[in-house]
Amino acid sequence: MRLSVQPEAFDPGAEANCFAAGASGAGAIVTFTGLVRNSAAGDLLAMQIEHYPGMTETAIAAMMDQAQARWSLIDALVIHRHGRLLPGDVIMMVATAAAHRAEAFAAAEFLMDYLKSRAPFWKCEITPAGAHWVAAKDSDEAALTRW
Amino acid sequence: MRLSVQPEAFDPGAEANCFAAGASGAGAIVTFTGLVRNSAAGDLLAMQIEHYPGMTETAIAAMMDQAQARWSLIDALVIHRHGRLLPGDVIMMVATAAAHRAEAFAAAEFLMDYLKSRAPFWKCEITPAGAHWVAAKDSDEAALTRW
Amino acid sequence: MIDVLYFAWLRERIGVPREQVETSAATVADLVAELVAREERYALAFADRASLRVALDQQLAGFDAPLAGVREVAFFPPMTGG
Amino acid sequence: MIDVLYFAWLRERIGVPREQVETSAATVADLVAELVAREERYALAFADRASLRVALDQQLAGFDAPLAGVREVAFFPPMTGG
Repeated sequence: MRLSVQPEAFDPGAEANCFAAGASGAGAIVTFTGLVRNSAAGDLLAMQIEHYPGMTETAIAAMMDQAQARWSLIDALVIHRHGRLLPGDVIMMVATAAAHRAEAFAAAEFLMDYLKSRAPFWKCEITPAGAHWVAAKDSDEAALTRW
Repeated sequence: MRLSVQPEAFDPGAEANCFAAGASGAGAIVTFTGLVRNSAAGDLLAMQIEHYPGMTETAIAAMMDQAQARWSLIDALVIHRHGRLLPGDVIMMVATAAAHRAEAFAAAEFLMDYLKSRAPFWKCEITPAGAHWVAAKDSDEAALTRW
Repeated sequence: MIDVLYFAWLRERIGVPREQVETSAATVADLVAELVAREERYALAFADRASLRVALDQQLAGFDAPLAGVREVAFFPPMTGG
Repeated sequence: MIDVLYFAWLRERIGVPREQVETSAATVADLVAELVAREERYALAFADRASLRVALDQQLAGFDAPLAGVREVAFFPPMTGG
């Protein structure tokens, strides 16, 4: 399992291929890539992502351990950026490898739901009108109840 | 939307990056990659994949149209190989792009469930003991009932 | 005349991937009955109909589907893609 | 002495990302009450406690959690990662 919380951009396709090459015995690999969407008005200048160094890594590692045990994952990967990102930039990715598709999908969705609401990241959208902290969605909190 | 049924190997990471680059406005991209698993005994020499040219493309295109409409997908991609594959080879991939993660995940799982049981492909495992057609699993047929 | 296609182990049991069949069968089931009556290899191949699927002009159909206007019938085991 | 950290809009309202606080508060809620009593900016920042989360030594906790042995308390709005 690999976890990286980093300001640097990364190549999700190359990471996915590297992950797959190491996941010996896997029949199913699922990846999720999150991208910076523009605002409805199309005027997003940047997205600033703040995090809590130390706790971020601890919290994500715990989620990954839980996912691996619950779905017998062969491997899992989480990469999450922080700092200043532009519209269209890759924010983060998750990859899961399992023998069969149901486990790989479930683990990837579990990791995403937990990353959304339990990993200490905060997004701030910067537009010509100013900076605006993204509010957590009730639907994201609700998504956790299914696990 | 792009669909390819082909004997040639392909690079899933490069395909995923290319897909993401074209999915303007997407906030979430999910990929699934299916790989040839070895047999339990570890003696798989090859997997031969037969398909029904013409129907394969029609059936998958119909699934993709349905997924796009149901989950407001920004884009979808299906690549599926046929012919002779080796253990560890990539069999196929699905990618979905949507504004939010729930739609991208649901559409990718829907496409996988339908590809498994409704696209005319048949897998034959070749071991030193001979060739053996892979039997369809009841659980794959059952998976369709959730959609 | 109708094109009849076979895939996977059905193709192996019947021994050809496709053939043209002269038939006036009204339904898929009638066509199967004609084939089964023709030769042992068809009888063996179609012995367990529950384990077979059929497509008419490349669309999945049932064994009770009518053949009127159909140019291509395909028989095969349950699919195992993905 | 305890390290107190603030993130996102809470950090902006309080004006510092972290500070050391001399306290003998028994629980998180007691610590918040002390801070709120100290200065207006804390009162404003902690006005709606339902919209805040707390971590003790980098583990999520409740406002009723005891502070005994804790070295680092962090306050922040609901997380928006992924």
